[in-house]
Amino acid sequence: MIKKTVANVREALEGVSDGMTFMLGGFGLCGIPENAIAQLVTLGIKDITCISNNAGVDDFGLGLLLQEHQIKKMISSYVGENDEFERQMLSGELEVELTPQGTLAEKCRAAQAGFPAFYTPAGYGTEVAEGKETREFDGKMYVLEPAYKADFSFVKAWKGDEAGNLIFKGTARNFNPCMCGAAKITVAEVEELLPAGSLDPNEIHIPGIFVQRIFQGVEYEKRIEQRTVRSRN
Amino acid sequence: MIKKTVANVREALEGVSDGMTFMLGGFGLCGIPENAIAQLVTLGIKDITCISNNAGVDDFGLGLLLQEHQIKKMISSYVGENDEFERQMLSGELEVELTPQGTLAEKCRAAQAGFPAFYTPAGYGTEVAEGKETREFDGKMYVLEPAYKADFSFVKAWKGDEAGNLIFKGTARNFNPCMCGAAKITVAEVEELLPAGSLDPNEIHIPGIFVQRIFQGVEYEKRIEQRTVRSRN
Amino acid sequence: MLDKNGIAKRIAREVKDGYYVNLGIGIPTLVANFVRDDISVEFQSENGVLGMGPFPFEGEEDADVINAGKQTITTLPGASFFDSATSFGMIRGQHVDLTILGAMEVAENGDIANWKIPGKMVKGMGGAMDLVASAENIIVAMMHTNKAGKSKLLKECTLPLTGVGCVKKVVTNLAVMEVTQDGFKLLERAPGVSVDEIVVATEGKLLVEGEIPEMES
Amino acid sequence: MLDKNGIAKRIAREVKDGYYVNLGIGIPTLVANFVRDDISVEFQSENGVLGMGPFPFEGEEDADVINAGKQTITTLPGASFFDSATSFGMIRGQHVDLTILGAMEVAENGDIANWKIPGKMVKGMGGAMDLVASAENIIVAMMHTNKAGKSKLLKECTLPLTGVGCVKKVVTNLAVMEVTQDGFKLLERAPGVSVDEIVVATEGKLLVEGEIPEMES
Repeated sequence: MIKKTVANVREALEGVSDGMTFMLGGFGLCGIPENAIAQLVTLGIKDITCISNNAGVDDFGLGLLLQEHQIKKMISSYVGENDEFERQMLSGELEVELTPQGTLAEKCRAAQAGFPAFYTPAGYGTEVAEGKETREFDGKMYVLEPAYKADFSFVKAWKGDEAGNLIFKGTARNFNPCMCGAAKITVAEVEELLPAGSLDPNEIHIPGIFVQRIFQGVEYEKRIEQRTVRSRN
Repeated sequence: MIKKTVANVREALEGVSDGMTFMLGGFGLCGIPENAIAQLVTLGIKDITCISNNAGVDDFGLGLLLQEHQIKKMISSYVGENDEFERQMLSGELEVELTPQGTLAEKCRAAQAGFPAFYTPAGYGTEVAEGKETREFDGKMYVLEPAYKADFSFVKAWKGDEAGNLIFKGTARNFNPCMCGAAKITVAEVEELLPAGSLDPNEIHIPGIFVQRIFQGVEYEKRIEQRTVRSRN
Repeated sequence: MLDKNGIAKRIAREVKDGYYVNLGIGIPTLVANFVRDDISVEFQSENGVLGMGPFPFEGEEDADVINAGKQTITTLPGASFFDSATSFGMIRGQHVDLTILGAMEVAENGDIANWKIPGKMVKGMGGAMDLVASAENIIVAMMHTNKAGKSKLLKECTLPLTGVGCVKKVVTNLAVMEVTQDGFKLLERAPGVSVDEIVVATEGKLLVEGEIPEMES
Repeated sequence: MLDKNGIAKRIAREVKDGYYVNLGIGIPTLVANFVRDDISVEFQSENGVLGMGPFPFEGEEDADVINAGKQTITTLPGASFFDSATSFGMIRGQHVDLTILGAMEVAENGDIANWKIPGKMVKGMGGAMDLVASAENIIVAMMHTNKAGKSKLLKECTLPLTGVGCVKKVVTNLAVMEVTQDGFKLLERAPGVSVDEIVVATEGKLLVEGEIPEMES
């Protein structure tokens, strides 16, 4: 068994530096790598490019990095819910590349699985396809989209083991599995870190080969963006 | 919940006919859809094209269909271990298309996920790439491979529920998940068919949306091709 | 004239037994409340869940179980969770039978614009471009005219497109229309709405053939 | 001169701490028996398992747990199972550090042929084409000459290729060679084998620079 455990978030993020490109898992605030984001704020590195489906809210998630003006460019499918984001984008401080959500997921998976590019119908005939190669297959039009290239992937899982194997919970899975192994170094933070052999090999969502470093995360807030409930009557 | 259960293998295979293309899961004899294969023999349909990583052995798996001369064409990555196969191939009765194993898996996954084709480095510079489009990305050469088109997928899972959700066991998983939803109709046979709600939504390998029919399989032989053991001393 | 719930209720009648359905944010979300309970339908949310149920009871919210609108949800028996690549595999691979979403504009050829207004803050297309590029059956739920009273059913979209030639049906506060090769074909009038009112409110080509029935309520 | 186990033993020394390794059928499979036990290595089998262990004890064979050679196996703590698309994602995405496989021919430019002999029954390439097209580090384990005594290390392969310019190292019964831009660079002699014997047995360009050490045993 190849051991991937590191002591803490500080060790886990060794090697990050200004100007790098990061992938960050999560959908809204669900399943985001809270510890890694906090550490990026602490380290104060600048000019980051973030590949992340969303951009957090003003005071949480990637919003924390936006507050400190650490992000140079966001690559996302949806960036609402964030006033500071809007201010920086409209003022030209922040570069934004909007990508269809399924294309974003597959550009990560392509990087993970060694595909240089892929054809998707999403965005054909729209400004997303401008300047990109398009092509017809079986009478339908597709856009060629290249795989992402990133320096680090930061993902959050529910359970993990020393070998780097990961299991996600509910819809906190989202982009996290697609980003594992999609960057040069994948850092996984987990709610529960277990000895190798604790997880059923049949139930693992992401094999440890896709993860370089894993650590026990701390103090998860797991904020809810839209608390919707029904009455019990 | 959309119910996918059918009473038995007979109902499950309704609509199969001469000349169709089938995907069949399994690696060697591990994880093959034993019940579906037996029913195809019973039905006696002819001129089948089979997409399957292997071709079974003389007296089991797809070998049973070969014995009855039901297969017109095999699309596989490896077809050893089968004398009747060899005889039919050398005599020209059987058409064989050999495809690299990873390409085979991805051609199924592409069909499942709506990708018309993909670029893979496998087979570049070999006869597998002859007549196919090749292309350079980042200094490396790739071959364009189209998604498969098939009429039925026959897969075998360990546990399944009424909603068509599937969980596979060990290396009997192999090509089975990639073939789900990759044909017009996917038929899953399972060792254990359970009511909806019995499986943890977090542990499902293949969501029921990729499966049209599911049934309780019977009398699994689960033959071992190479029984290798070590002594207990 | 229909209100938002009325539009949702009418669209719910388009949901057939055995359908997997993806509901967009806004009016489409309301559709789930009106689907007949004698048919089997499963709702997919593109953030990675199939078999969504109602909102949780108070105190039972789980931060790890949300829909694409980031709302806390529950799951029903037979549900499953999966990653985003698999989720869009379901959508791109046309395993989802029906997509219902809102729009700012729909053109008579089925083009749709619903993600960007030049000069305003652009929040992004989310999964909309994937959904409209892939779904075989797309129904748009929207008001017939915008706040300025201008038609949202146009000859050509004026806003940046989300997808081309993809919308199959439009249900508005005034009417139900099918998108055909020849333009918007009027199928039903909303209660109390005349054909003339619909004609006036529709900028794109509207085909009115024979008697147009009033929507069943 | 090395026997098959000797070749496997020598190749085992190329396996470094932290490596994920894919072993082909034949001599490569034997490599697992000789890897130092003070380093951490995981074996991947392309049919869908990572963290393979030894064969099971008699009576504990599980038909659902096999390797790519269809042999019954066990798994070690930290193991995982996955589908074939994911498995080749590991391979194509270069997450597997080292691939060891057999060959019929290797050319001085790193081309490899190991799947087809024209006129004979062709069993197929299995996963070999994916492995050689993707792996960053490929070591070939084979006899230096074929049964007819002809060199298997050639200027150009005569058999249909499995992959082009991909082999990094070759370990045979006679020698260890690195594939360089200029040809096969002789690194080590097998015990009791002279440089001349290797030169004679090698048809492709062999670079002999300085003193060639005998392999450590």
